[in-house]
Amino acid sequence: MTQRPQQHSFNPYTENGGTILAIAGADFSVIAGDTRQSEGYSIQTRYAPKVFRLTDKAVLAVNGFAADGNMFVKKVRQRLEWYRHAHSKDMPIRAIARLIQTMLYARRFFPYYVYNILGGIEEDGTGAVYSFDPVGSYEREACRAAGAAQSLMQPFLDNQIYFKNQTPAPGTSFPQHLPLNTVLSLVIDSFTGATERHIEVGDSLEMYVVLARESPSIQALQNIVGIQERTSTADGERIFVIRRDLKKD
Amino acid sequence: MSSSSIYSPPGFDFSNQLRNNFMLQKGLPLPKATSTGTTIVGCLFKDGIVLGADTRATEGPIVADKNCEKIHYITESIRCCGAGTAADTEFTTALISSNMEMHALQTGRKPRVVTAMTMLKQMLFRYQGQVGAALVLGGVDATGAHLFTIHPHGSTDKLPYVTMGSGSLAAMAVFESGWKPNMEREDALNLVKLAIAAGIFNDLGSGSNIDACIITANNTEMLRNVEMPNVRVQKERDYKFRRGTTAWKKEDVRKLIVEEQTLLIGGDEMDTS
Amino acid sequence: METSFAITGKGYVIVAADTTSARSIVKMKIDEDKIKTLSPHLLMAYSGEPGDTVQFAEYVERNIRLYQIRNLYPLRPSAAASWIRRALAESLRSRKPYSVNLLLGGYDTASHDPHLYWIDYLGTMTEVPFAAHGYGSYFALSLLDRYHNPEATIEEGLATLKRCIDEVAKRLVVSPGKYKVKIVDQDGIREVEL
Amino acid sequence: MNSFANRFSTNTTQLHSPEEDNFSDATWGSQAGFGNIAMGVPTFSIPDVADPTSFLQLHTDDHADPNCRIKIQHGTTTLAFRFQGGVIVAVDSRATAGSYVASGTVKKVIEINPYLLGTMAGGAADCQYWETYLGMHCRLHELRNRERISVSAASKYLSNLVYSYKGMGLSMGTMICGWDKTGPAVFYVDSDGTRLKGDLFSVGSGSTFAYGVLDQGYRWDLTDAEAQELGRRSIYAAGHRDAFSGNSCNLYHVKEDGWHFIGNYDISKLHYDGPGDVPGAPEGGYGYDIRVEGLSSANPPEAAASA
Amino acid sequence: MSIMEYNGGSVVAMVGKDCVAIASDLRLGNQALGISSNFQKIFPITDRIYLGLPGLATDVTTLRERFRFRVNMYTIKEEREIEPETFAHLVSSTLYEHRFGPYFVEPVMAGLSKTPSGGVKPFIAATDLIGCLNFAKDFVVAGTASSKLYGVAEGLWEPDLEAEDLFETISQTLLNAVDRDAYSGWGCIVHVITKDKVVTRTLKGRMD
Amino acid sequence: MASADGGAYSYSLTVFSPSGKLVQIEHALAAVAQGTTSLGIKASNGIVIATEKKTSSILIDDSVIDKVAVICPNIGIVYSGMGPDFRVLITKARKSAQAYWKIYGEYPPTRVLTQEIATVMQKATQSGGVRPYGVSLLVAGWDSHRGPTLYQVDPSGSYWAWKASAIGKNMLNAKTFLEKRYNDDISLEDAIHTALLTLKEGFEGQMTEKTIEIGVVTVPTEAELEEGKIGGETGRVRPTFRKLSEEEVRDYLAL
Repeated sequence: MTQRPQQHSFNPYTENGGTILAIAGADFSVIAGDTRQSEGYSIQTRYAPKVFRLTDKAVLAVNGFAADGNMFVKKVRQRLEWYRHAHSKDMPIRAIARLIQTMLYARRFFPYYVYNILGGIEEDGTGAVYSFDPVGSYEREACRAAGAAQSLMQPFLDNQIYFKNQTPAPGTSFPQHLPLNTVLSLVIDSFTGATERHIEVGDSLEMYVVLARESPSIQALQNIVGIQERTSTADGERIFVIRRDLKKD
Repeated sequence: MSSSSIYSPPGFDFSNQLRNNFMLQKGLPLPKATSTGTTIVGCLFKDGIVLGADTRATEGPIVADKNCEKIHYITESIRCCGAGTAADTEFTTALISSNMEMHALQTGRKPRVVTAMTMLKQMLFRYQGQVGAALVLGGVDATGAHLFTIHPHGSTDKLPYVTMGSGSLAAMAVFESGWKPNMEREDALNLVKLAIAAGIFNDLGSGSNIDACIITANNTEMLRNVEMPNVRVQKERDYKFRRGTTAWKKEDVRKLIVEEQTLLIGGDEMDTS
Repeated sequence: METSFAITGKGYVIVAADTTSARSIVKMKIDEDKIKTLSPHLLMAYSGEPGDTVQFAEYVERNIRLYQIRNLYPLRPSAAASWIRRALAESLRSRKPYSVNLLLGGYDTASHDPHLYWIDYLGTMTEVPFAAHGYGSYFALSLLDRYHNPEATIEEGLATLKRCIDEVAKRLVVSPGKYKVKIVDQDGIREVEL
Repeated sequence: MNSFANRFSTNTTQLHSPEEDNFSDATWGSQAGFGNIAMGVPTFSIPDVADPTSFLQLHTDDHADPNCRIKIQHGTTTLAFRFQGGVIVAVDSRATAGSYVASGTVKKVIEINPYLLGTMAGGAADCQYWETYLGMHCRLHELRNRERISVSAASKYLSNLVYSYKGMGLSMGTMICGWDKTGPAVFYVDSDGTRLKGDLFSVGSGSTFAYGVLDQGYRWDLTDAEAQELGRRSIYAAGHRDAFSGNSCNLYHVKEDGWHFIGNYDISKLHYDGPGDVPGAPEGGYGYDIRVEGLSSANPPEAAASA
Repeated sequence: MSIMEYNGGSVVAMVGKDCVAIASDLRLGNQALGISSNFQKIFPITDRIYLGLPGLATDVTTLRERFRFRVNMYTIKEEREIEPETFAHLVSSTLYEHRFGPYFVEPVMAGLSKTPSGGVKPFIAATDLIGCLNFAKDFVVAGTASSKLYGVAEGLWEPDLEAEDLFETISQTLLNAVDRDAYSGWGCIVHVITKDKVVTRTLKGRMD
Repeated sequence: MASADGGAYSYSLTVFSPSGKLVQIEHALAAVAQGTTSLGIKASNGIVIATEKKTSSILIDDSVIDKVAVICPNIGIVYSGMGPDFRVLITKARKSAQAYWKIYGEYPPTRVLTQEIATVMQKATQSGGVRPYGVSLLVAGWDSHRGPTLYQVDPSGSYWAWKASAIGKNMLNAKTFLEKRYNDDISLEDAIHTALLTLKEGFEGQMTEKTIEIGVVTVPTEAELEEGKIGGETGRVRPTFRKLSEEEVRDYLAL
């Protein structure tokens, strides 16, 4: 120990801004993130994806320290690859969530400075969102924002997704799940709103949509311009990417 | 009682400082004021000066004001762009503007840019950088067009083209490549717009719109929001709530008298003088 | 660990404060009265920095008295509370601020209702139905949320106070031994034994 | 490969990353997917600095420095008590990071197995991870010994585990609750290594508020309904007064046949309307202002009052 | 733990069609401990101006008294009601006077000003703790929940809302924002100021 | 304090004479009455203040003498009496106006500024070791509250609002003249002419643009008010008071 050179103010962490968001629907889930990567007042790049396709039914969004995030996604993908080789199937999302917990917790004393949100489709065909803290505590939710503008977006989503603090018109009730087109609109409005008020959010928006097998929600995606499909296998869950511009100031 | 005026004596009131130090000792750190990350610029051209500024004011990473005004009025033909602690730039320029107006009234002449510059630097130097104002001062007077930068500690520069604030490097890059002596008015304005745009798009502390101000010997043109490159797109959804959405417990209505009818008895108008 | 409580009830305020004077790890005194009578219908329990407390309490006491002598009538509780708060807030801007927490209980003989003000060393003031200062507040406030009754009789009020004192005795690491309890109502101020 | 790299690295010691070193075998074999849990006591990678603990503190402890980047969620009220009818476990569901309420739906009761519950206070990940890990070992215990592990043994196991990391920055304050041969049992275990057997505990930032209500209403011979009501009422009290507790109350009852989930109650609903139609609950809301609505401390003289 | 979070509290003000609204929570805390659920942070200055003062509670009370004094002096001396714009400057200069020992409040103002043609014009403004004015055309926020309020308001606010719609929008904005803020909440109060009346409503907000 | 012996009340400012007068103030008024005539007329859409600029010698460069002073963009003052006293008061008034601006972001209403000046003048009637100001002032201004208003302030510190008034030499004659000429719907243009005519009564010598000073308050139109400030929110208001240039005065005299 004493032989070791002294290291002063060793700081392997930085904050790269940006925000991620995931919303689960009845049979779909939407995982979105902006693509700005910044440090301090400077933009490092206007296109650094924060949302990554893991399998046909799981998408991982990472936010925080970009280098840690990229490394972490790489490692998760590696583990999923091994799993696929061992079991000739994709790991279910519930299992991926636990895997991510153990991987994060393995670095309890030297944490990955990343906030993860995992979105996708459960084995029972429902949409799922799992959110993680940097050392691996996790929770399944219907809607979660993380990153620089989480405190701007989350209360808005509480209001619009969970209908918090709203009383329904007499004799009616609020829907349990929102349709896909509504969710997509809310995601876009959340990000344009956050872009207005948070300096680290902007440039462009990348939304991944994961649809359950034969989901009727596909209707909502029909007329979206510039939508790309990222599905790798036939007749399973399907993944699409939608991109939108955000303000660049 | 004997004071003729309710205004307090001029200058700062330090009475809270003791208390705040006491609270600091109790382990409560002091909060930060709004600051303007800011890109502000100015350049000379053939007939005068063009000043430019972005319009974003930030509080940490949050945009506090999307369309604030950073080109401050000093006199009719002198204006001053401010970066740094927003309140300091606001009040410093207002103070100097007020002094300049007094000065102009007392001397009966149009005030000079150097006068404003000297007042500003003396004030900032007196406060040893505690008043966090970084300024670009420009104007035209009897001796011609002048452009200064004034740093928070009171040092000044006189240059043909200047930039300040967190976006100053981005803006300076534009000036360094594009500025030429004796430019035409339009070219100068465009260059300033480009410089501010460079700050807006490349510096996170700067954003929103472009303000510019063209000062020539006999005219000053304040171009508020001369470019608005960052208008928010139409929202996807309508967020109007059904009336009755919010549950409330108690209501209290205070009626204000809106129109008072005065009936005039016996005659024409009431004598109000 | 200084602790003080106050609760309002039907036409009265009960104010209780512990009676220990501590210095370092030593109890210097165990029967100190930390509740000042400011006027015939006004009580003030004080705690905080030793020295400051008594100095400030006496300063307040004398001034409230002076007001009464000058004007031939006492300050009403809300006016007294405002004055005391301001005295604290202004002292905070002086070179040596008073570091005193107060509970001010009074009975307004004009409107016939009891008033209780919670005031801290910064000059924060709010009117509340029950209040506590010190670590005891962390145990007592939830308890009072549960058991306090604004229309309780004095006996019921004292029983609720007893609950608070017992709870603090049970849970607080260094809990005060004895309390002084005073009541203000339309008949004035009196001390009671618990 | 690593050793090759190490020959050329100047001052870094070998990183013990379980993911890299130990998985090559595990992931290919039948243990695939279980991660480091299957490897016995897990290993952790440690930053290569002189003092890893202070390093961790520097970057994660949000009390010392509000600007530190990695915010570990804090704030909680949890309680558990033993009574004649078993064990009541009640928790709130709020997680805060600084002043931000990061989540209002946290499950702070960890269902270790059908007979054991653990509560969560302190670092969420620490509790989740180690109590899950504890669950594995309880199952192993059952397989080895053909009988359920006692609450005492389970809590001791957990205590020993976290004690071995003492001083490294783990943060955990948990109550292990269950029913074993000895009847209902509650153990308090924390990351300092404290382990206490007792009848009644409350842990977290709002625990004092919970105690205030709990102590006053607690008796050994409470009925099931009364006990559940007491648990609910105490969590409400803490949720109301403590800024870092709230959102909802999760209530569990451990009986001889294992634990039962009684319900999830919104704290705000408890305040205004009460828990609704459940045994033992009073009419109306728990909230002070709801309870005393219309009552007044004013005491006008008889004549004035009647006038 | 910033000093602004010591007592907690938040205020938001919004512009509607010929009306303005200002709303605050009602919590007074002592750090995490809630002390009072009826601590007013919004004060009427004139019939048509309301001032919200989130921040350190002692300064809230002190400044409230100070502004009341200054506005009363103004009213007496000038024999007229102070206009919102003028009041905003009074607030700003009062705070800047204490530039090097500030009061820890971030005032938010809402009011209706008279136009030269005799109509009313909505006016809102906010300042930071040393008095830098922010005249917004849509909404202003301050307090411990400010970042949350910015987010929700940016999503929910729309131009030209009628008084009743503005009430819903500002209420929903505030309620959802303070629910995500540990130091704000414990009930909310909303004032909607229109030409002929001020409607004040206490909301049924979360109490945790 | 100065000892007040016998009938020497007039030497001590702060002592009343047995008849209840402060004789120094009467003397000050006498000083005012010796000053050149100044007058002000409030018209339906503005105010004019005017004065005679008399120089004792043709050798004096009269271009640097200002008898009509701008206090702030909405208020101007003219005086009769002692020039140096006026100069001091103007400086104080300007400082007061700027202090007001720094607090409220707008210039003081005419009445408030008048009060400030009047307070300064009153103080000089009650303090030891000073003498009263030897001037009467006509303060003309516009503000959003009271519109155009014209005030007169006397050495005693008392002030009144006028529709039209005159001070200085010939003030009685001038006032009588104004009373005859004044009506409530007089326009600013007419008021300026009336002002010139009034001055002409008893004017010694030639009335030229060099010997007359005029200041006018113009009431802004609604559209101008809506337009607000010059140079955005932080800028200054459009002036409503201005002094007429020599050319303008010449044009008026020519008519």
